[in-house]
Amino acid sequence: MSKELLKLRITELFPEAAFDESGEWLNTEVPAEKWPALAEQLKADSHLALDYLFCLTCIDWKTHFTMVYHLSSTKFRHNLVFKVKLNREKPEVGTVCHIWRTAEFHEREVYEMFGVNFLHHPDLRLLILPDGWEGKNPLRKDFEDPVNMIRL
Amino acid sequence: MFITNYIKEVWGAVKSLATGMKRTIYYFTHHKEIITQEYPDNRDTLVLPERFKGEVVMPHNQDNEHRCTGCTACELACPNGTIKVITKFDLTPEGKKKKAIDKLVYHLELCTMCNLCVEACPSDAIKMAQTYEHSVFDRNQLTKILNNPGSKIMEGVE
Amino acid sequence: MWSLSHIANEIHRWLNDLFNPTWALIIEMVMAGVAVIGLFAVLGLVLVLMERRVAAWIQIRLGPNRVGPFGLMQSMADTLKLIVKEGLTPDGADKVMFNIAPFIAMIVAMLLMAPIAFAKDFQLWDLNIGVLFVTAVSSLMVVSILMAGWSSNNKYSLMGAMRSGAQIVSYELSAGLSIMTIIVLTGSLQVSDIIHAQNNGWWIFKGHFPVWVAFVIYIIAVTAETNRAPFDLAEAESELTAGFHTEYSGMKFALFFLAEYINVFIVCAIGATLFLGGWMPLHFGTDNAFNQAMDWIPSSVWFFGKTFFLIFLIMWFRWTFPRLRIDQLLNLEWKYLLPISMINLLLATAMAILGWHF
Amino acid sequence: MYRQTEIVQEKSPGIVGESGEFTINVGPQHPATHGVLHLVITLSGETILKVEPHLGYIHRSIEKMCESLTYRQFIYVTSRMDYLSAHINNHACALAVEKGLQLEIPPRAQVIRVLMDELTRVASHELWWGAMAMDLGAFTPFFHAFRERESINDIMEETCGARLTMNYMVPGGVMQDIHPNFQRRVKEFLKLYKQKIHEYDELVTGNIIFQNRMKNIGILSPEDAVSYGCTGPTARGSAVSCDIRKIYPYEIYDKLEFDEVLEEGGDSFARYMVRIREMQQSIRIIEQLIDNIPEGEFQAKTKAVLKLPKGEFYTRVETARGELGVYIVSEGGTTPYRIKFRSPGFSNLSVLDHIARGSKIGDLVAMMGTLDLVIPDIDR
Repeated sequence: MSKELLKLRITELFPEAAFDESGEWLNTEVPAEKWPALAEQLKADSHLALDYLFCLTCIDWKTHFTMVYHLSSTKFRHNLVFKVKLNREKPEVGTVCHIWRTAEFHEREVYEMFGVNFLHHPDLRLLILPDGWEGKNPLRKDFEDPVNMIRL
Repeated sequence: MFITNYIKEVWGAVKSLATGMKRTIYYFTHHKEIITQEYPDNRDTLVLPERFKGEVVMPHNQDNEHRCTGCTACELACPNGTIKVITKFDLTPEGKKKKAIDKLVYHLELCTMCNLCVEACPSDAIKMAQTYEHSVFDRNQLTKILNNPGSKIMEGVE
Repeated sequence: MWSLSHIANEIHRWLNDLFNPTWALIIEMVMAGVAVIGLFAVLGLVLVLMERRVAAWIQIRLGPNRVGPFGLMQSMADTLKLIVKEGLTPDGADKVMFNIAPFIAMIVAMLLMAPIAFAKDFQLWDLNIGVLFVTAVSSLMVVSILMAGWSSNNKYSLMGAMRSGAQIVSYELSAGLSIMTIIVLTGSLQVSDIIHAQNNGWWIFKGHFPVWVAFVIYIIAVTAETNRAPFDLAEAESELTAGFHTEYSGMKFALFFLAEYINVFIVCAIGATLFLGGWMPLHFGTDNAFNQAMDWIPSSVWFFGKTFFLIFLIMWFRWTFPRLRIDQLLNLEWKYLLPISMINLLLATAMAILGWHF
Repeated sequence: MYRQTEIVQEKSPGIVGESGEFTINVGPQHPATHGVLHLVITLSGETILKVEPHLGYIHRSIEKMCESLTYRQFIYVTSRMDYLSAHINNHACALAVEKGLQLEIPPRAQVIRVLMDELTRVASHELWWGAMAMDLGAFTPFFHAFRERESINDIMEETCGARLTMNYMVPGGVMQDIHPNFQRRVKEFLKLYKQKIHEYDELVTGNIIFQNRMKNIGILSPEDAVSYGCTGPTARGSAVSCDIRKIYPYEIYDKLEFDEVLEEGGDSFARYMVRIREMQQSIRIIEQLIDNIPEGEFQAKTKAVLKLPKGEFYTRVETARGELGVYIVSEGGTTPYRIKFRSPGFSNLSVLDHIARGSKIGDLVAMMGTLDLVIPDIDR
């Protein structure tokens, strides 16, 4: 499907979607509270069939966080990017790990690296960082580790 | 038939095991296939390829001259702070001040042999040496000064 | 002719000249004990070196070649290292059992030496139930492994020990049944009788099909019984790190290690005795030139040659095959080896009654 | 500040809990984990009830490090992620930077890159094959695999100057031209490989013990493979077509003749066969290219200081383990604002709990082996 058709389809599912076509793939911005419901539709929709979440990450923009979901369809081979803006003070978004199982690990990684709280996640614990790192989120831009960090 | 299948199964299993054993006995009896290199003994004959990245060195010619202008391109290119260029100002015969290196400090213990400094050098002053036995008992010995004492820049290198 | 039995008889006579018979017997027993311990040490060194060499050559490597000429002193160096190492006992371990277990493994291995005929008329104890004694005592090995596994207070050790228990108990059946084949053909449990019965040809040659099958089953079963790859589930290192001896170190580990090799030697010696005629030279028929030529080779050379051939076979298995899973291991025994060996025993019995063997 | 080892608290002080379940720690130092992977396994007897990975023993926060490195410098770090396919990681990063710069790569550089990628893939699968057999208790194949792998490493050493972490790809092409001996050495390797390939079947693939250990364990359905984000041979063993080289071709892969290897079944043996057959496909690609390296530049002209325009750049390549994604967020400076490496091992590991439940502990090593986990790739 071309970008235009994809756009139309997403607008049908979610009328207030904001698009950004500057990148290689179509970017769609979604409010945080609407995201889990839309995600479910994206996978179930027969025209989109976004069954493969190949990248889930977060970007710290100093003013806010952006969750980035890279989705792909193994049937139609189109790629779509969904972005969810989060409040930096209280980052919270619903989990998608019941839709795409791979999100379970990726969300745990984002949780510890950025401190984003995934609502209804079944097992939101530290995955990579050792115990006692709760609250210190290494990939945030304001994180400073006086011992291990090498500044060039 | 149960019995024929049973016998076939056993026969197939034995055959597959025998194939593997044939292969291993081949290697047991053919010592020419042995690929072990006896490392410390073959040190004299061991030749490393000329591109092998062992450590960064600065070649000097017979007059104790190098090609480094002290431009710090290598220092900037280095991803992990391995190279530190300490510059000084020499007086040229005409009485002008000229930038030159005092010391080119190289931390072998930090180096990842990525070759970026050699690529970045505009005057080919440094290159990768094919040394490989780097272990020492004291970490300080891994901090090296690449330019020889009393060396100066080669004529005509800008 | 110069032989081991000759030396033994000379010593016996000399001791009887010097002391009264009771003292002579006691001294002889002590000497035998010392000889067995010496043999243990030598076998341990030789077998470890042999295993490493076999492994290396199969794996296109050179193997130990630094210590001494051709690396012959390598196992000496290893032993020295193991002796010097600290023998740790874990805090949570059952200390008495933990420390006793390796010695039990050694004692079992020593007991098994008794009925083995190393050369013509050279045997510690030619008891009339020799083969039965071997099968009975070798099953005690599992006790030491279970003790080691339980007392270590380590879950890996315990799992290794439990696996080993299941494995040894089940594989004893088919090992016993394949030994039975030879006993049926010979009609005696005594080791010397079994060897003399092969005076006109080894059982593997004159026993036809049932003995071949029994031989293969015996080799498989004893490989499993001695916990060697591909049946080394008790110490499966990629699953249980080191199985029942995970917590052992230093000399206590070395004793387990040694006991494993001694056990391999013993089961191969029994196998050689039963199927390949023990010290009996290669004979075909009776009283011909070929037999006399073969008799020139000393009987101890025959015995050790056959034993080491079987040991090589077991090492060859180890460095070729992947490991089985625990349920497959038990499947192999109960679904394949046991039925086959039972039918085979029936065949052998029929053959013995009808006199079809040579 | 060094991290302390996590100690898993048991509910009951004894070895076995009240319900007969007990946990064991596999790793961080364990012969089967090939690195510092730590799995907490809940067992009932020999049967696995739950596998819980504890990661991070080799976490270096490469993503954070890259934020302070320039676009030329950050490539070398990625060799340390999946060190077995270091070339392909470097390639992914170089592609991402080139996508941002909109650079045209000379054809010679493209062919060299693909050749190196495929050699790396063969080398990686060789090591996997040896380690896989070793996990299952057969030690000999490990050394036999290393014989072939060494000859690839020698080729790498001659051309790139290093055996494992080459740092050969640079934005715009490759760092140096291929060595004059390169073609001859590769052809020698191909000859050696073809002489020895049948041994793999004799020693391992055809072996009845091996087949029994591998078949019908760790079954992963195609739906689960997609849902868990499995890629590479792990997913292709479940007949999920996911080869990036075929679906979203980069460099010259669209002009090459090779098959995407798919196996039905989804068990460990299918994943094993995918890798074995994939090696042959890589050999096929090398054979097509080795005599057809076009003349020309090996590196495009680039500025000394690279600056990516503001925007987001995502590239996907197929490493030996699956899909590697490099996501660069640029603010227009000389260093990336944020980099995310979507590593294949991370997603492939997450499926372990799902496929391991209910099987024996001996199967766990067989499953971990066929997932082909490289721990630095998971932790990054």
